[in-house]
Amino acid sequence: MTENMLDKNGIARRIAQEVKDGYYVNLGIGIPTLVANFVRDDIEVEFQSENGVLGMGPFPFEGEEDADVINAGKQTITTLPGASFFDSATSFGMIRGQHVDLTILGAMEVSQDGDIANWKIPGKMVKGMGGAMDLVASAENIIVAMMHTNRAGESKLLKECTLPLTGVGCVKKIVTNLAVIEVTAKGFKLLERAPGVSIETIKSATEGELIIEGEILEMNI
Amino acid sequence: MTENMLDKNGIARRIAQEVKDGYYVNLGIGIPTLVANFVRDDIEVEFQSENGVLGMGPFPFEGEEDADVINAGKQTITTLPGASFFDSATSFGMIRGQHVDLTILGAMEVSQDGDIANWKIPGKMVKGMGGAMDLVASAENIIVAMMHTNRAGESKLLKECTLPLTGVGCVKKIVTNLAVIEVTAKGFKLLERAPGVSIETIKSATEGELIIEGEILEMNI
Amino acid sequence: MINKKVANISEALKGVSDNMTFMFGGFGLSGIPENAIAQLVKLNIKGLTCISNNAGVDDFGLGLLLQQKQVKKMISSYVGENDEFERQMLSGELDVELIPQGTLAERCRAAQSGFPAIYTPAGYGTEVAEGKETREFDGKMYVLEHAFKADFAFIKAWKGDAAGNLIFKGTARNFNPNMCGAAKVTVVEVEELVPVGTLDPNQIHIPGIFVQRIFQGETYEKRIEQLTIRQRA
Amino acid sequence: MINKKVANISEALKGVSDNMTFMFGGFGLSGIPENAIAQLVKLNIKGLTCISNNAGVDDFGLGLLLQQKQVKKMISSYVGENDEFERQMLSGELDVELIPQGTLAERCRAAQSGFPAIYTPAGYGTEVAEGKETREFDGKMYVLEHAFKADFAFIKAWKGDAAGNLIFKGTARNFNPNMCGAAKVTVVEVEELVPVGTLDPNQIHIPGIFVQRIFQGETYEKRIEQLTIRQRA
Repeated sequence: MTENMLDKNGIARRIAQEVKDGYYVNLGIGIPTLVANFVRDDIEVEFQSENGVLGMGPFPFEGEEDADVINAGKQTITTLPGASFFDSATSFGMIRGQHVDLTILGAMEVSQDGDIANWKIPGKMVKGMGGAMDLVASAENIIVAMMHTNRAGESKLLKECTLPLTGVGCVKKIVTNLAVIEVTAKGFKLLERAPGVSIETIKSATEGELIIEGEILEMNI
Repeated sequence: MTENMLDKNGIARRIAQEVKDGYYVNLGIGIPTLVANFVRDDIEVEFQSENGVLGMGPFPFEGEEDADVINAGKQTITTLPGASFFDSATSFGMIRGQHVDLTILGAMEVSQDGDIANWKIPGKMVKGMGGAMDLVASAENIIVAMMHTNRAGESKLLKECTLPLTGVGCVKKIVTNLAVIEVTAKGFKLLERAPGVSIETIKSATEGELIIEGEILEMNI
Repeated sequence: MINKKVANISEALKGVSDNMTFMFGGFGLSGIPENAIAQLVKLNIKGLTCISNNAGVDDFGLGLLLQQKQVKKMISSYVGENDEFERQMLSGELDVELIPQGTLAERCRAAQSGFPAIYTPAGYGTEVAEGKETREFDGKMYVLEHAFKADFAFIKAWKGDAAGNLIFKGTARNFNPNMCGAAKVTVVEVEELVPVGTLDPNQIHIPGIFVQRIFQGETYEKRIEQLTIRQRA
Repeated sequence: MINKKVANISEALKGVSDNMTFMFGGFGLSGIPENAIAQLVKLNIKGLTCISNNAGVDDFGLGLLLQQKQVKKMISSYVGENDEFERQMLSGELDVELIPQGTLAERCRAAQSGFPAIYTPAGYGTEVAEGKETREFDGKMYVLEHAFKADFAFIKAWKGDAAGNLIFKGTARNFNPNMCGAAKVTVVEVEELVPVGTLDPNQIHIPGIFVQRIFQGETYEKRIEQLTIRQRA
C-alpha cells in the first residue's frame, strides 16, 4: 500500500481528540486502551474500568504491580489521586445510569444502522461479551475503534452485521485506519480521511452505504 | 380489672422469649423497642434498624449521644462491637432479602387472615408507613406487639381490618396484654393466656374467630 | 481528576427554579443537607416537589420550606413529626404521596443505576399498590415501581474531596448515597472537604462520578430529634 | 455478636454436594476464593453449575474444577483465557450460558436483596434476549432478567471478623460483595481474620448479616493474569 493508513496508535491518537475535558471514559481492550496515552495533558479526564475502578493511572513500574489492582483486560494498573474502587453492581450502575460520558471499544462488524458485533463468531470464537453489551446498550456516546477491513480484506462497515450482535443502533462514530465516520440515519457519513488515504480507497473498503458530502479533509493528527 | 393484664413491659418480656440464638431482629417503635431489654443474656442476637445500622446497643450515657447515630425512632443509640452502618437501599435489601430473621412491630388492627393495619387512620392520623410495608411484605417471621383492645375498648383482633392495610396475610403471631395468639388458616388460635386472665376475657376481647383447643396455659414470664 | 468543587453555596445551587423536583438525603434530621435547605429558603423558590424520607420538624429541616409554602408536593415514607405539614396536608394545600421506605430507597437507586423500574413486594394488597401493575413471581406478589426523575439531589456527606468522592458517618448515611447521581444534578455538602488523595480509594462510599458539585457547609446544627439516654449505674 | 467463624475449611464447605449451583466471586484471577476452590477440587463433587464472571485459566481458578470435569454448566460473561474450557464447550461436554457482565452482577444483587427480577437494557436485540420478555420504558427497550438461585456463594474478602463483616481490597472486590447473601449459604474466606470491634463500622463493605461462614484462608497465590508494567524513565 502506498497510502498512509493509520496503525493502531494512529487510530488511538485520533480518538483521543474526541475525549473532552471533564469526561469519564471507559476504554475497551485493544486499541481503545491505547487512547489513554494520547489524551491532551491540559484536560481532566478519568478512566473507568468495569471491574471496579475509577481514576486509573499508568501501568505500574516493575515490582510495584498488585494482583488486587487490575483493569478489565486483567492487566496490572495503578490509580491516581482521587481514584476509587467499587463492586461490579455499582460499576455497571455507573455505566447503565449514563454517568460514564464516553465508551470506546473495538468491533468485528458495525452496520450502517449503528449495530455492533464484537463478542462471538459462531463455531469459532466464543469468549463472551464481558461488559460490552451493558456498555453499548447504555452509553450515550460510543466510539468504535477498529481496522476498516478484516484480515481477509473484507469490509467491517456493513449494510447489516452478519455476526451475532452485541447491541442495536448504538454506535455513533467509528475511527478506523482509513477514516472517521459518523453513523447517521442515512448510513455511514465520511467525516475525515486518514492522511494520504483517498476517498476511493475508503469507498472500496466500505460495504455499507457511504455518504460523502462536501470536502472531506484529512485527519489532523 | 381484677385480672393481671400485662403492661407494655410484660408484652415485651413475653415476646423476648421468641427471640432465638443467632437471630437478626428488627424492632419497631413502641413496645417492640422494649423487647431488647428482656432478651436472654446467654444468646447472641443482633438488632437491625432500617435507617442503616446493624448491631445496636443500649441508649448512650448523657453527653455521649451522637446526632449521626440514631435508630428508626430517631432516638440516639450506641453500637456494639461488630456493628456496621449502611445506606437505606442496603438496609431494605437485608429486609426484602429475608436476611432479618424476626420482625416485631406494633399494629392498630390485625385480621384473622394475618392482614395488618398500622399506618393510617383516614382523616385523622396520617404519619406514613415508614419501613413497615417493606418489613411485613418481606419478613418470614412477624410478631405483632399490641394491646388486645383500643382505647375505646374495641377489639384489635378482627375478622377483617377496617383501616387501610399495611400488608396482607403476613402476621404469624400476636402477643397482647391478654394472650399469645397464632394466626392460622382457620383463624386466631389461642396459645397462652396472660397470668390470671381468663379465656372468657380473651374471647370477649377478640372480634375475629378465636380457636381454643386443649388446655390453654398461662404465659411463663 | 475532574474538579467538582464550587466556590460557594450560590454556585452550588445554580439553576434551581420554581416547580422543580428535588431529592433530599437524610433520615429524620440526621444527615440532612442543612446548608442547601437554608439556601433554598433564602431563594424562596416555589411549587417544589420534594422526595425525602421525612419532612423535617416545624422549625428545622424541610419544615423550613413548608413554613414558607415552597412545597407543592412531598413524596415521603413518614411525616409524623411536623404539625405544619399535617395542617397543610389536611387542608389540601400540600399534595402528599406516602410510599414505603424501601421503595423510596430503591426508586432512588434505580434512577442512579439506570433501571427504569423495579418489582418490590412492599405495599402489595394495600392502597399503595392501587392503580399500579402487580405481578407474581414464584408464588409471591410484587408491585412495579418506577425510577424517580428529579432535577437536583441535595446530599449531606461527612467528608469529601474535590473529585466528588464521599464518605458518610453513622446512620447519617441513610438515603444520601442512594440519591447521588439519581437526579440530573447532584449537589453535595460536606462537613469537611479534604485534599484529593487523602481518602483511601477502598473506603469511598460514593465515587465522584455520581456527583456534580461539592462544597463544605458553613455550619451544621445537627439537631437531635429524640435525645434518649440511659442513666449511669 | 453472632459468630460466623468456622474451625476449618471442611466445616466451611459442609453441605456441598453434587449437582448444586455455586456462585464464585472474582474477576479474572483477582479476588477469587482460592481456598474454597482447592477444597472443591479435593472433594471432587460433580455436576456443578457455576456462576462466575470468568472461568479461570487452565491450571488455576475455576480451571481446576474444569480439569476434573466437575462442572456441568458455566454461567459467565467472559471465558476467553481457558483452552480446556473451550475444548469442553465445543465438544458439548460443558453447557455454557454467556450473559452480560452487568446483568450477572445485578442478578446476584437481586438475589441478595429480594428482587425477583430486573429490567436491563443490556442484550436487547441480541441472542441474549432470545426467549426473554422485553419491554419498553420511556422509549427504550429492556430485557427482563431473573434473580439467580444458588446453593452456595464462595467469596474472597481482604479482611473480615467473626461477625462476618467484610472489607475488600482494590479491584479484588468486583462481584464478591454482590454475591454475599445471594445464595442459601455464603462462605467467605479472608486473608486476615481480625478481632471483632477492630473494623470501623463506617467502613464495612458487607455487614455480617449477609454471611453464614467465615474463615481465614491458608494460602493465597494471587496469580497475576496479565502482568503489565512500564519502564522507568
